[in-house]
Amino acid sequence: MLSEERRNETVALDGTASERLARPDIRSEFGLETMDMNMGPQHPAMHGLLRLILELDGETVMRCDPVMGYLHRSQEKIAENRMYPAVVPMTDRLDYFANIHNEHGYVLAVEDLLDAELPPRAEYIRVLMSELMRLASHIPSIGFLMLELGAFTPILYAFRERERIQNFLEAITGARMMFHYFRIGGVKADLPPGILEEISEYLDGLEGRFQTDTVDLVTGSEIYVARTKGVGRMTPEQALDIGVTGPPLRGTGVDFDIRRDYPYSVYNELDFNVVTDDAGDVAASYRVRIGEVWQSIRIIRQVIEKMPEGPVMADLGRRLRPKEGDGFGRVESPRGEYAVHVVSDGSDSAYRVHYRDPSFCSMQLLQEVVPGHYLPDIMPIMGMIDPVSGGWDK
Amino acid sequence: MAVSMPGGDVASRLSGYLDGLKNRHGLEEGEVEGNVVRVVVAPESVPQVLATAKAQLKVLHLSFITVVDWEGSFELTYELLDLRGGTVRVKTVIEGTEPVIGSVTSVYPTANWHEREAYDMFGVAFRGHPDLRRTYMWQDHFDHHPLLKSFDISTKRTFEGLR
Amino acid sequence: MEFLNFLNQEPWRFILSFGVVLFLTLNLAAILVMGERKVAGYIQLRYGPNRVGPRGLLQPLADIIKLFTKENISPGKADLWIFLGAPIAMFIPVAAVWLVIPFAPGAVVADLNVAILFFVAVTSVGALGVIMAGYGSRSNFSLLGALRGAAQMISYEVPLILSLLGVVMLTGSLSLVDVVNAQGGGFWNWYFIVQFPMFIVFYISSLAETKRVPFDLPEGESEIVGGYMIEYSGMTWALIQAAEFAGMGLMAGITTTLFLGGWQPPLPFLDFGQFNWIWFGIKTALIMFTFQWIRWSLPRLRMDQLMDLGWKVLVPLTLVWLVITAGAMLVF
Amino acid sequence: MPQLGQGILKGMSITLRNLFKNKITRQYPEYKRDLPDRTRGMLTVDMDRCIACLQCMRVCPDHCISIEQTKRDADGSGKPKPYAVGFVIDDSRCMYCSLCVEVCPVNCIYHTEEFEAQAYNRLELARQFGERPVDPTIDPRPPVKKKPKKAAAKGKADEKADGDAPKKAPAKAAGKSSEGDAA
Repeated sequence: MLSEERRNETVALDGTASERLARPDIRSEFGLETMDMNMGPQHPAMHGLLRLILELDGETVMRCDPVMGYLHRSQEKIAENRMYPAVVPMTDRLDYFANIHNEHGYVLAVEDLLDAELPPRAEYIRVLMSELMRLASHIPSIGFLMLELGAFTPILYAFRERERIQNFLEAITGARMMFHYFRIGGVKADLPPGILEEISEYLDGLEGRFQTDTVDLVTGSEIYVARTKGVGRMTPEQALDIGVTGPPLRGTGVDFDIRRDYPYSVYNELDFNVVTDDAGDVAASYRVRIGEVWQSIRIIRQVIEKMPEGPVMADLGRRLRPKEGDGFGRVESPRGEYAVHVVSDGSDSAYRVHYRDPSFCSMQLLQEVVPGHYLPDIMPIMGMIDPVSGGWDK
Repeated sequence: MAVSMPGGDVASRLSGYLDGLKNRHGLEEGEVEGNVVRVVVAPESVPQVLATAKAQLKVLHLSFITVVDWEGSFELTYELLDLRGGTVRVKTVIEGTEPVIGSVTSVYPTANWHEREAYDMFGVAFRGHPDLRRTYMWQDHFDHHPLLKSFDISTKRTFEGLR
Repeated sequence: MEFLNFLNQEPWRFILSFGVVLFLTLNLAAILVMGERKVAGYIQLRYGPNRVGPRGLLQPLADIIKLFTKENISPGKADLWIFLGAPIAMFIPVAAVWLVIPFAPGAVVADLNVAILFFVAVTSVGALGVIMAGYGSRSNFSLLGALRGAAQMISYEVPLILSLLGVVMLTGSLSLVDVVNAQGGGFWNWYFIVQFPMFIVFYISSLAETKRVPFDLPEGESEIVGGYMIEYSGMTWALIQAAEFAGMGLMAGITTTLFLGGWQPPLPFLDFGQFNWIWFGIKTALIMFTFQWIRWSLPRLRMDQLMDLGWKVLVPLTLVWLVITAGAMLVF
Repeated sequence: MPQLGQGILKGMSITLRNLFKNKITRQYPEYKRDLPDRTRGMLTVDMDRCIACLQCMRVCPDHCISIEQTKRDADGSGKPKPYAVGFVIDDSRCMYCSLCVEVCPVNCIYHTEEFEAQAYNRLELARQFGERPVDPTIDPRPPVKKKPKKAAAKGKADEKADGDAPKKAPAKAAGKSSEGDAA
């Protein structure tokens, strides 16, 4: 159905966007014009509120210019005006599909300032929560991709899994989405009794359901292959230059995972593989995501096995007044490298908080990679980075 | 894989980075703290230092750029990762209230949006940036830079009129 | 009885039956929307509409009331005549083709001897409606949708017509009544067995003609958000939807008539005489279910892949199979 | 062509199988699932236990709690103690972060399992608990932030130390809110 040569003709691998578009210019010869088109901010496939200014030559995109800020809440300013513990619930609102990772990055940064020593059980609970959250983010992301390719069903199967994971998260934290579970110096409360058995029982069923309802239904389909293979292809150098992290970067073959290379919590005590692929296109990044789902399940099993006993909260005193200086926290969120930089001036609240959100940085690839593709290819390319509006707009 | 990853021991690699930067540029401060090489440089030499880090020392990934408004001066932090446990943190301080610094987009193209964000939020002008527009705020009719300390926020309840 | 005989006279019979067919078509659209939502719900492990009436069966009625009472908004710079004419131009051809389909022995509104030609000619008017809708709306999205729709519908006319020719050659007639009569005597006489590749090609082309997933590029929810019908609302939108769903029913009916024996029962002893329309209904409903099943299982293709499929796979396949059919007819 | 649609047919067989499976939708208003013990629903206050320490009001990031405090000899011990005559929780601002619950020394403010907060008017979402209603439109005085003269150590002027104070006059509801404690 799809000829590989033709894709290669249309989307040359190397060179910048403008070079790729430098083909015999029939437009000026015949006096034809391009069409400007506004996609968004109210658009069903824009992962929230994003506006793309497109220049179209027929169906081919000549220029793509993302305009952000429709969901900007100035979280960094809010964080400057609140005491340290009160910022944690606000970080939940950043990347609202991977809230736990946002909290984790922030509390790591503040604990870096405080030189806090955490009890081991708190660290294991944090890893457990992070990996559950990664499952709850990766599985629907495949559904989102299919939704944008026109198939509505996989996302509902994916959300069935996310709902069940959210039930666990709700039992542990008390909320379904805005968890506010990680605290500076530990976690809010110990795990409820019996939850670990329930999770491991659930994971047994999840493996089978994920294999049939997502992997087989989605990735086996010829139309899925035709729509994703060769689309949004990047070389590793290009991906690093653009600043892409996470599954799209690992999809290009760069073997980089914060969990292994910049270990935080207890990830260096756990055994997992970093999944990579070398095609560098949308299909590759989704192969990486599917691989990471299996790895997350593996990590959760290990965590359940190794879960130590003990307190879940370090005693850091009632009022947090970190020393002056810089604190850094860096975690591997489902979308890539999520980093927090907290500058303290010794008072109750941070002097400056900076969030490095993976959605924001990866979105630069829209400018670089999309030109030269067809209009419908924008959706899988956006699905490749799987951005979240709350993340890129802070 | 076309990108070669740095190998070997983290500690020796980090001291290699520090020596590499020290030999080529005049650093105001430079030390290794844990897994981080922390260097402080003059604002004029930031693009050259980062170019050295990228080209000679193969530190491939620019993580983020933080701007801190110290009311009277601006502190910029460039966080570079070598993807294998090492971090190079380049700090610089720009005196004055209208900061100007050279852009590093030609070295690390990913800095494009980070610098746009810094310009939007702090008014830091990046010399040589290809496309210095605001990222979040309105393009027109908005002359403020909201993360400056001089930009007051109102804690007033917003929907009072609607009640 | 005399009155019935009077109604059976020619102008009255035609007008009456046309009215009935139009009524059925409109109702069919409403019922199909309901069916679509129910199938979607069940495939997606949910219930679908179940609040209005018993098990949600009155949902179409509620939809119609809602659509009638909605305001009909048109864009400020729309070309109003073209904009408002488009839904009609899309609906009338679909309704007209129903006139030539035999529902049961002797139950056909107009037994044209060129019914297949009539079907081909009239359905291609549907593309005009799409272009009118897209052009009249004066919106970038709808223009793109209209261009896609025009390219797709005109391209897929070719394999559609070519795949009909096999049946025409076997029957030796362009009349649908003849086609159905030729398939009598059990399901092994239906044309989908001897013309299986043609059946597949016709099925795929009819999916593309009715703009269903995986060929719903003119609508393209995720990129051009509804395509040519993006600016429509209220009853004009409802009429476009009715045309879409009636077109889907029509294609299912034509597929049934041409390849699945029309009203012919699958086994000879199941012949119900005048009530053979039951068989027609069952087969059409099954085909429509497969349309919906595909709709909720597959993603959509891209424009270049769609054209590749049409021109590089389907058209050569039909041509080859036509030659094979002709050769086989010469031999046997 | 390596495959002739086997993947598509496999996917379609999966959807067909799911067509006949049990549905997983819960019909919400008729069926309500059991919420876990830790559910953070709407807040409620046990006014008998409240000692009007104002800690919840100060810790609340959204300033959704307003307390009107007087001295009253409520337990007949002859010694007037702080007493909350007015206590309002504005659910239109609350984000259910549970910070107030954790800070409360007498556990008098706690989450319920109630989550269906709906009203025709934003004002109706402000729930009054005390014997006297408090005007929820007036902001309780937010914690005043005092920047230590840290900037001076770096040699920079820090004139904005008090500039963060709200421009609005401190609300009478929080008249006793002490700047010293908050900072």
